[in-house]
Amino acid sequence: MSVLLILPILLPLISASLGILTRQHVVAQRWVSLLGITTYLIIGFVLISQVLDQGYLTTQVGGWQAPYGITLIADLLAAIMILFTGLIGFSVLLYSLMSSKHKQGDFSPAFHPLVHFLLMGASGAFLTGDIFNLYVCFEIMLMSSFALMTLEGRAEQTEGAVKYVVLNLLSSAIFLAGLGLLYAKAGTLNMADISVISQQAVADDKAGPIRLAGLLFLVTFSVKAGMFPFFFWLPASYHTPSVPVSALFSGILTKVGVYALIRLHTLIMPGEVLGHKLLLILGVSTMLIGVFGAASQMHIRRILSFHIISQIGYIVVGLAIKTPLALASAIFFIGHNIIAKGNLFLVAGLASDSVGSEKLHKTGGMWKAWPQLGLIYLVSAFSLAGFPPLSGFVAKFSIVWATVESKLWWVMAAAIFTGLFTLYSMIKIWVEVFWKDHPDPNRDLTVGKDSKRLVPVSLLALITVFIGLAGGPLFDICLRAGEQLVDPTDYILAVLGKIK
Amino acid sequence: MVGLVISLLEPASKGSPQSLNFEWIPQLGLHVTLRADSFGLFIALIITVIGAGIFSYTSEYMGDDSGTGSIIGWLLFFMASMLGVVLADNIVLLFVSWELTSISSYILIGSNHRDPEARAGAKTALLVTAIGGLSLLAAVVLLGLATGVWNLSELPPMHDHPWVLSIFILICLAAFSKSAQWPFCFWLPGAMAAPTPISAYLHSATMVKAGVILLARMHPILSEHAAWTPTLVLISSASMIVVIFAILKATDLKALLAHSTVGALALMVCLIGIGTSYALNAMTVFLLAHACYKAPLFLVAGSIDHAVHNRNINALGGLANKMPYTTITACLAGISMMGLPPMLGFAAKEMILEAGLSYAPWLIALITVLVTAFVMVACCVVLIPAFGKNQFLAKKAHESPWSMLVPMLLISLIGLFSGLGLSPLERYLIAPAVISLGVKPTALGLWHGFTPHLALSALAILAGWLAYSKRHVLYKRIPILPSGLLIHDIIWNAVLGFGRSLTRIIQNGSLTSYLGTTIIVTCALILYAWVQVDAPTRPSLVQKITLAELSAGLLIMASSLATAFARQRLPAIAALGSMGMGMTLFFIVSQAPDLALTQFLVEILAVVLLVVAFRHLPDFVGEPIKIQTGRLVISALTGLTMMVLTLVALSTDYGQRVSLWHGLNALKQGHGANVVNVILVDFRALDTLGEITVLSIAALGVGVLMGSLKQTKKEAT
Amino acid sequence: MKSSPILDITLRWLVVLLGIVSFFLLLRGHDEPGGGFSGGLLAASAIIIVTIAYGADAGRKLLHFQPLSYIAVGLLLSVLASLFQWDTAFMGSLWITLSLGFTTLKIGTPLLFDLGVYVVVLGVVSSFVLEIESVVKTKKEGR
Amino acid sequence: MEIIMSLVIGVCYACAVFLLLQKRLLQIVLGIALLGHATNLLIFVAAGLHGDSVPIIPQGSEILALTAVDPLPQALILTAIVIGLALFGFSLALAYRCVAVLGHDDIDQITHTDSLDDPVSISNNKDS
Repeated sequence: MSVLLILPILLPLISASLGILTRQHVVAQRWVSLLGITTYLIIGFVLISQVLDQGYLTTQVGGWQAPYGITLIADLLAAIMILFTGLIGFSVLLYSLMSSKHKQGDFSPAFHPLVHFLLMGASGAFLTGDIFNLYVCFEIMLMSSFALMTLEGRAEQTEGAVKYVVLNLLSSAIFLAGLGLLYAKAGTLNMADISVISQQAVADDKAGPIRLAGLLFLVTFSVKAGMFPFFFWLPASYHTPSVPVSALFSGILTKVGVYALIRLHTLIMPGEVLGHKLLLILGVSTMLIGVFGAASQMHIRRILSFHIISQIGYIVVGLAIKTPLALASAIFFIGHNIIAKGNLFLVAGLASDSVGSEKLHKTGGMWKAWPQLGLIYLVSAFSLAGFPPLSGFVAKFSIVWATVESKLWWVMAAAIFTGLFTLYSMIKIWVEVFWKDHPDPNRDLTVGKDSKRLVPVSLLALITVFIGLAGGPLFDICLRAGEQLVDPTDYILAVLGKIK
Repeated sequence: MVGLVISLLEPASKGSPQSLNFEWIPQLGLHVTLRADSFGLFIALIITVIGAGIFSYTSEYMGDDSGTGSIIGWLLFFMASMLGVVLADNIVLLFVSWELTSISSYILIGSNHRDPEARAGAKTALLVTAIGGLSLLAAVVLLGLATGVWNLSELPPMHDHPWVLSIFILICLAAFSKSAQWPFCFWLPGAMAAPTPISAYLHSATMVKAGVILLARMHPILSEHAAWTPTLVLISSASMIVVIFAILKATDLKALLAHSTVGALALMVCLIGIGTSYALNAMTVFLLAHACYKAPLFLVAGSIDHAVHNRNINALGGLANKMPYTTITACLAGISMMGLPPMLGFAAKEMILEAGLSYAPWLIALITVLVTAFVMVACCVVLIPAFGKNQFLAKKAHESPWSMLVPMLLISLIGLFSGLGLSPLERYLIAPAVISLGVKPTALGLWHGFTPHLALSALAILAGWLAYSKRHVLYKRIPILPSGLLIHDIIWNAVLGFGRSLTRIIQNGSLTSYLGTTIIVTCALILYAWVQVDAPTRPSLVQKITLAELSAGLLIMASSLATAFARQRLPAIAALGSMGMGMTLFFIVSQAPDLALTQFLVEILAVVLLVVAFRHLPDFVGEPIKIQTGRLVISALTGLTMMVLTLVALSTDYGQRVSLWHGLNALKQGHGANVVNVILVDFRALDTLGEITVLSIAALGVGVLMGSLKQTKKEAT
Repeated sequence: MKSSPILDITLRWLVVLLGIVSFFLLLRGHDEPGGGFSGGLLAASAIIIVTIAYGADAGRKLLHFQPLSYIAVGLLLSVLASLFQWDTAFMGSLWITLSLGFTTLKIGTPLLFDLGVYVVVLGVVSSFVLEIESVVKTKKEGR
Repeated sequence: MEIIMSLVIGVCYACAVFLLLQKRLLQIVLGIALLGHATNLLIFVAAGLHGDSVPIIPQGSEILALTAVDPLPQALILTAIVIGLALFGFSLALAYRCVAVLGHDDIDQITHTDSLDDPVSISNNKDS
């Protein structure tokens, strides 16, 4: 089984290295990239089927027994994350390969290697069972996202990147400080091992230092996830890179942060080590402030960026409630969000290519010019707003369910309020970009039409519909993942082979 | 479709409704459960029959516009979701269909999307119904979790559950917003920007009735709660009052009809609120009657609009000759609306008056006035365009084609025939439908003898006629009420404005403030937690201090201060370099040769890079320290926090170190004596692989930033 | 910069010396302080010195291949080193002891891995310096 | 020793944060470098300064002496130093790029991407 766990990390690394080697041969590089991502996606499917079969897959890197070496472990959550990462990565690469810009060599030769490095970092973060390795994977991801963000070197990208880089480096430093504290106290880096120790510490009433370390991690992961009050870097930068990069970021980066939060809250610091009230309050404020921000913007990708924040809030609320059902809904939400939000970014890119701007007062007329795109936008947007029968409905519905089950009325009210405003900004984009006439009546909107690029976009839209329609079995998987998370005993057993 | 519905009627009326069931998301109570009970089928029949007429009308009305196909598609989509609303047994499925009607109606209202008014109307309609939809979502979850039952047909009556009031309020919000009741009644006139046949279908015959249907469905479950009757009756009365004023003010044919629709819906809500079996009977009959007269009237308005491109009642007139069949339709439907025999509308009106009479006298007065208003509306629609004095528009007029006329005529004839043939109607449709709502059916009849309510209705008709003839006088006298739309806009704008200012404060563009916030919050969290939890520090720990260690520490401290307060770049870089040397020294004295070596080499490289690059960075003159109080405070706070953390880390640990194992096995299994290196390349080689990956990416990134990895179309100039 | 013969000769020897020492650091790293990273840094400092003395082109010439190629090859080397024990454990190590008569030499996959690290570090650091230096140069010429 | 070192760490962090909050990008880059040093120091000190020999197994011995310094934090810090170098190199390049494209490195003027009311388009300025 070791192969299956290592491949999602190794394969992108190899693709990226080959991509660097072939940087002067555009065609070769593109084939390497496509082949790499396709294989990655296939591995994602195999991985999840195996995990569904066996519950946990583990491998000790180098054959060194846990907790002395580094453990790779895939539970259902990790497998789901890998699969969705593969899906969005595949679509994004397809999108950029099919863009006509690409043919003109407008893309940097570093694009494909960097995307694969990003995938490598993300997969590493999902699969690793070691907290220092998690840090390293974060850095891989961060570094490649830095480079991707500034790929075109435009002024606004540089401005955005400055904020993005500095704030994320600060969070990395906080992470490292937490690691130092944790290792000093617990003497181990293996997350399962830490879980055992911190449970023991809670039982002995000596958990104070671990709580502090946990808080440092909480801050770090909240920065990465884009949570209030640490999200500043996200709206400042996410709309600046090229469209595929934005889509990739929205799909992967913040989700890795959320993933780490889930691990922190369920595994590393289980029980009430971190006050769940704190997380709940942060989640709700994130939700509301994000959606307010989105409602205030008049620029397609800025609106979408703020929505990322607000939806992170939903996920965090699910995590804070921490019943199997709530966790399942959080996981479902992550999956749904990766697909729907990524697709919206891509659609926004196609639309703005045609209308020539992303500022809402300079757009219009797309519904007439390109109805297929409009339909795809509608599917993704209504999915994001949580309308049935699309994926977002299941996600929102289950979150509301979880809040009702735990009798958290104010959270439910906030979730519903957020839903309303999400809808508001989705139809704002719809009205301004698709329905209203283009402010310049002479502009030929069919110029930017590039039917080939509809392929990845429709693929993602179909997935959104599919996730909604096949919600039953998929939610079942998420529920199982949630149950795995609520009780980490089996996870610890799978890593350590025993319970100390 | 119609045939299918009719075929389902038979078993339903015998009390064994057909149902269909398969799982969707069983974990969340969501099964696709359709149950064709008689009430559902009764509405489904209305939906499909009128729908068929509308489809035929629409395809002609829209002409060869390229959008016609997609509009028919959306109409079909809408019809399907509406059928879902009425036939769903599973409450989650009910919600799903409910939301689907919102989406499809949004697109349909906005069909003329190049018109800003249509866009605004569609937006308002969607947002208001979305409030209802979200309330329904909450209500459904509450209902399901409270009872554990997800099927309407199995839900027990609730009156003592603690959640029942919240459920009731949420259901009311949903129903009132969908059915355009006060205070949500403002969206319906705005939605009239839709093409007329769509208005006819959505906003008179079907979608707006969804709220009424929901209330009717909830009647057996919630009506025993004390708030049921007063709430519904009061809200519907408020809606009626608003409607009466609005009708007197309106001049647009469609707006008139829209307002009267709100009134009709208010009547239905009121009847459900009264909740006696007689009232529910009346509601059912009225629902049918309303569908049969309001849809044709809308279509008539559409035909007139189609013919003369004007809908203002003050500009129309004399169309009776040019458009005879349209006039006939208008008369048939108008008579039904006025509640004159022998139309179905008459029977319905009589029943309503009787039901109202049994409840409260003030209510009956209100209803009478409302009926008066209906009469007036009907007169306006029927008489003015047909026989009015303003005839100059009529010259261009032409009769609508048959494909538009036939559906109009047929639907209005249904009103006539069902008025004449009440008993088969009762036997096959009304009675079973009423029974499936859980109440006893009442015998229907056109003629009940000379009763008080007959007198009332005569009075109402007279008053209506009077009001119609004096409408110009009334028009001037009526005060303008604050429009709900205005209030809606004010609230939205206030919330959005709040959001904007909040965003402006939080996302203010200043990196310094972002960093400051992040740091302050982190420190505050840590310090708070430190005070709260039991995190021992061990300040008394003593080890001997060698001079070398001390000087390394002091060097680090001094150079970091020097870096921070250097006012020019060159000293700052030099200070940073000396900081690195201090670190190296510290590592040497602390028995970490590998670290010392690496730190030393890295430091040299860093300084070289800085020196090479700094020629390009503008020099800076640091700001005077005096004005930096805020920054100093934040820095001091951070320093304090990190000191505390270090001291916490130094307190007793949990007595385990995995590195012991590393020390034991480095040589035996790792074949190396330098334990640090063995950890790096063997025990934790994956970290190192990651680390060199980060380095490689950084090289790529620097290449990108420096421009060597950019292939722009033109060579960089 | 004007080249002087003394500088030329000194630098040439320095570069050779740095190369040898860096390789030595790499090899002994497993038992004593050193290793791929410090080795690579030291090797790169040779490139740095040449670059500063004679400009980016000389540095490039000394490297012979482009820095990015070094990086890719180094990464692939490390990956390769980690695949020797593919069937049992990823990154499992494999050691062979060669007897050379006068001494025994331990060769293992971790050493290969460290070599990969060395090559990557060399490539990255040279790339940093070369990139910055060449930009500086074009700027100067542009003025 | 520990107390002195914790003081040193505190001062380092304070200086780093002070630099981060300054106006010039170069100062911020220096702050990042300082932050890295401070964090490495924290890890090292937190893991304990008790140990009186280097973490290298002496010739002839099979195992590391129990009194040796903990090797694992050193390995972690080594990794952190390297990653820090990568980040430092990148931020330096970013600072350079910023000056090249925007013509200044004043943090207070870098507000175009996220201020709400900024209609001034800087997106037309495609490249330097």
